[in-house]
Amino acid sequence: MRVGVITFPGTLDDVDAQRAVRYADGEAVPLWHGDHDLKGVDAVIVPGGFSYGDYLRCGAIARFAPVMQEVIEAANKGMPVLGICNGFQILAEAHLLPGALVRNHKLHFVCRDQWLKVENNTTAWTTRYDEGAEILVPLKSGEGGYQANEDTLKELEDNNRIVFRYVGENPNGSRNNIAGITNAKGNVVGLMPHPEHAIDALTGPTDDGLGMFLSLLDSVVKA
Amino acid sequence: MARVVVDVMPKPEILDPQGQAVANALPRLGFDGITAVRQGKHFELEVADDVDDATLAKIAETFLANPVIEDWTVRRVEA
Amino acid sequence: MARVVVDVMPKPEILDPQGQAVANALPRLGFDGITAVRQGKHFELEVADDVDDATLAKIAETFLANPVIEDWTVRRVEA
Amino acid sequence: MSIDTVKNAESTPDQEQPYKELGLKDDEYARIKEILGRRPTDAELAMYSVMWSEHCSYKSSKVHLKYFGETTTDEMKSKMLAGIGENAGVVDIGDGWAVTFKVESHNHPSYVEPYQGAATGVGGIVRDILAMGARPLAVMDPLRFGKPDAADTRRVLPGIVAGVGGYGNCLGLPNIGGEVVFDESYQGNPLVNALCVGTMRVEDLHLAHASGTGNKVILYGARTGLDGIGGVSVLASETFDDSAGKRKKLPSVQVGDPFTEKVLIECSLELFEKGIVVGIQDLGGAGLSCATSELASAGDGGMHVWLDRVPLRATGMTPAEILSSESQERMCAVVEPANVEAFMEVCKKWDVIATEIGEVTDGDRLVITYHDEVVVDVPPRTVAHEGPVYNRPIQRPADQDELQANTPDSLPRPENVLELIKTMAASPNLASKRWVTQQYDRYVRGNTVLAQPSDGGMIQIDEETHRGVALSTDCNGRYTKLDPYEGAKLALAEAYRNVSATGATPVAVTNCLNFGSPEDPAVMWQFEQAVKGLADGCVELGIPVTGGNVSFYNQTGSTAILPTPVVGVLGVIDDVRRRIPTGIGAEAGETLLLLGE
Ligand SMILES: Nc1ncnc2c1ncn2[C@@H]1O[C@H](COP(=O)(O)OP(=O)(O)O)[C@@H](O)[C@H]1O
Repeated sequence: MRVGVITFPGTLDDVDAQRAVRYADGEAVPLWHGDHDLKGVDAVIVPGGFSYGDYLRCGAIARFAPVMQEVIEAANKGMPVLGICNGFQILAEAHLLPGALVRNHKLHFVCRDQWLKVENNTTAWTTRYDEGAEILVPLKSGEGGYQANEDTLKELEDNNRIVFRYVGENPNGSRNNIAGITNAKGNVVGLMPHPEHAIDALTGPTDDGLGMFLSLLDSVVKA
Repeated sequence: MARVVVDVMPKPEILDPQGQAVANALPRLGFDGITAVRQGKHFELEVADDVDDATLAKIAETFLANPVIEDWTVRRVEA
Repeated sequence: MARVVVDVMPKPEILDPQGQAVANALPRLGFDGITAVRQGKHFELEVADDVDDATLAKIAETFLANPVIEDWTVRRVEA
Repeated sequence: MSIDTVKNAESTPDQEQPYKELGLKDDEYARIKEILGRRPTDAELAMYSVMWSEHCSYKSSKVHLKYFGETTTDEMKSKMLAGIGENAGVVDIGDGWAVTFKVESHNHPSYVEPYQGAATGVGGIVRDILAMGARPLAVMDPLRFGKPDAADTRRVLPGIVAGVGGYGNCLGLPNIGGEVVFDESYQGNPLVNALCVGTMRVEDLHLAHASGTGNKVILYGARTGLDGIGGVSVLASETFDDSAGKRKKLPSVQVGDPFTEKVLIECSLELFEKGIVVGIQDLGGAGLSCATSELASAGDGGMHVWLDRVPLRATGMTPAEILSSESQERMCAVVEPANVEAFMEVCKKWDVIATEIGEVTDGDRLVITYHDEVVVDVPPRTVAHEGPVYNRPIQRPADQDELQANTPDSLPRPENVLELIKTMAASPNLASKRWVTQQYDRYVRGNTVLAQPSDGGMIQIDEETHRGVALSTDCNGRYTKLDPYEGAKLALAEAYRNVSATGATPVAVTNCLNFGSPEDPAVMWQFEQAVKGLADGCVELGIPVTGGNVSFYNQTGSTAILPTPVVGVLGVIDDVRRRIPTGIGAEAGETLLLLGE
């Protein structure tokens, strides 16, 4: 399994995402924002950080990078794509996922260990979890509040497109406690919390996040 | 050279935590009579004379604002 | 009720990383002819009629703007 | 715009200069004239005045700081690859890894503009670490505030915390610890100290010097603007004619751009990796004045700088302003001519502006020209390393005995211990610091083994061998006020204990000595005592001080802050999997042991 991990100027969690891929016995392939091809990878991770400083809006500048045009095309053809935190914001700006992420309702950056409920275990990235399972992974973001209009929210709810929900107090004002969503096909997933920081209890709160990368392995092998 | 101003505001139905924080703080600071505050972005662009209105509209819509959550206005001002 | 707009901008001599990032990105997106961009904040306030200009000036100076690094303007607009 | 050139200075020896406004004393100004054999140009005056300031020259502390060197034995030094005098100390931690760490203050700027002051404080210390050739790994932020409910604390605290987080989070440096302490004495003078730790392979250590005639001096990173030149603007009004407009006094505030710094870090690391840098220097306080004079002074030749080549952000900047600008996110490198092209290529990949601004010469002068006119011609050592040194008067305060005589014996005993515990738990200095620490990313890059709320932070350095380092910073200003000598020792002991408690072995010490005015003999006494205490404590524990920072003039009116020698201890652990997490009660039936007296 070859998984591309994109680095934009200002990307921070690319090394973590690459490590998570290796933990799942995959091969991590670094992709540069200026690349015009995806080097034959089976899936792509758009990792967290502050691409272009998160100036203007989080993800607004990164989504125009050459490599993103390739990602958009591949995603539309069904390639598994995961956006974590800033990566989720980039996928939303690129319209691969609906809605937008806005400033946390309490206006502070929040870094904490966050319980999530797995709502949908049929996406390319979540088959290893039981539906309804609760996992503990880090959340660290200043603009993680998920916003969308009523129609979009209804569409997400009705079609089981909410992948993760925050458990307990809503950390950032997200509508419907949404932590992560998927596209209609289930190959593109975006979430604000960081499963790649929870792959080893030595450096993370748990290893609960590893399941996402192992799920990918399953879906790539199956495909 | 022309000067162009683009104002970008959160859509009315979208939560605006920043504006709300301002509105809540004002009475505490002793300022009464401000019933609502919304906070957005204000851009000032120096623009070559051959950049037309359609291009400016496109820049605002595709880049400076996110139409999913924001409204925007574009206007040319005296330099 | 009156509507008041306060625009807050980084002072000219102060670095504006946000505006700079926008300016640098525009040519990459295929938009040429934008020679400079500065980014600030835009506030829209709903204000009771008995709030006078002096109060509005005070709100802008002491709260909405940071006079150490920002300039600001206050104007009443038609509702 | 008429520029004050060396030629002009020679022909107008009696022209009055605003050296006092720039903070120079009569005798210091006289010494500059003696060194140069003429009056300084505006640009030279700007350089000397910033470089001879307390902050840059350590003129009041030098005589005392020597004690650290005098007391460091060869055995203590055995693991030290670079020590006091370099940008940051470097320690050999085994397996071919070297670690560099340092703590610095950004107190006053954070009082003036809390967010940007704290943010640029983090940015500055990170560049210090980068300038050693190291990859910055983590940050910590020892903070001090006035009373929690005071209006000024409400103004500065949220901004400072957001600034530390805003900058550090965006750089991808986990925040692995720090301090939040409240005391009235810090009202109007909060302390913002920032620590950074970085790592490199031993062979990649880069020291700041410019040697090799013909080597190029390259300025790279952000453009140079009018930020932070505050004081020097008094010179501008003399050189600007009316048509250019007299420039009003500029705010001495710098705005940070963490994104540019992040790119600068990655770009620099790639340059180091390719081996195309001879010497490197970060631009911090005193900007180009500092970088050019320090590089030249530490090298074996002279240097020529073409100031008009410096990429500017503002129009009409004078040479003095360009030299003193404190614009952030800039570095200066010395590169062999054959490598310039490769250097430029790496910068281009990262979209970093890089400009050849100078050259190492075989002379012994630092010569700076501006559009072919010589505006600076000085012996660089006189600027960078041979500034004034003061042996300030020292006087143990008259009320010190009284202070010490007032012991806890005079306090009433608590009647209800449970109530007392509740009161203590709720007191701001003991309460949870989560409001602060949850604004900091402690996970980024996936090597954080321990962070808040652990006693010490721990970072894994090598994923294969699991070698890592642990760090803690501590200081109790109230102890130090009661007895600066013992108080400094206690700060050291606390940081040492906190590092030991993680399972690591302490190996080195850094410090940030925050004190009041050195012109107050009582403050100087506190300072001298604290340095002695810290140094003697280090000898007892057998670990060296590898670097540090002095911040004087922390006072409101004539009242000084509590003497606050913040001590940072670095420890090494050969396998982070054997760390000892904080906390008891993981399993029922655990035995609780109290060690010590
Ligand atoms: N400003 C800060 N930045 C980062 N971490 C902090 C800060 N202040 C406190 N901490 C962390 O919070 C934890 C608790 O701090 P504190 O209550 O001061 O503990 P202690 O009294 O045991 O030193 C420690 O891990 C400390 O490093």
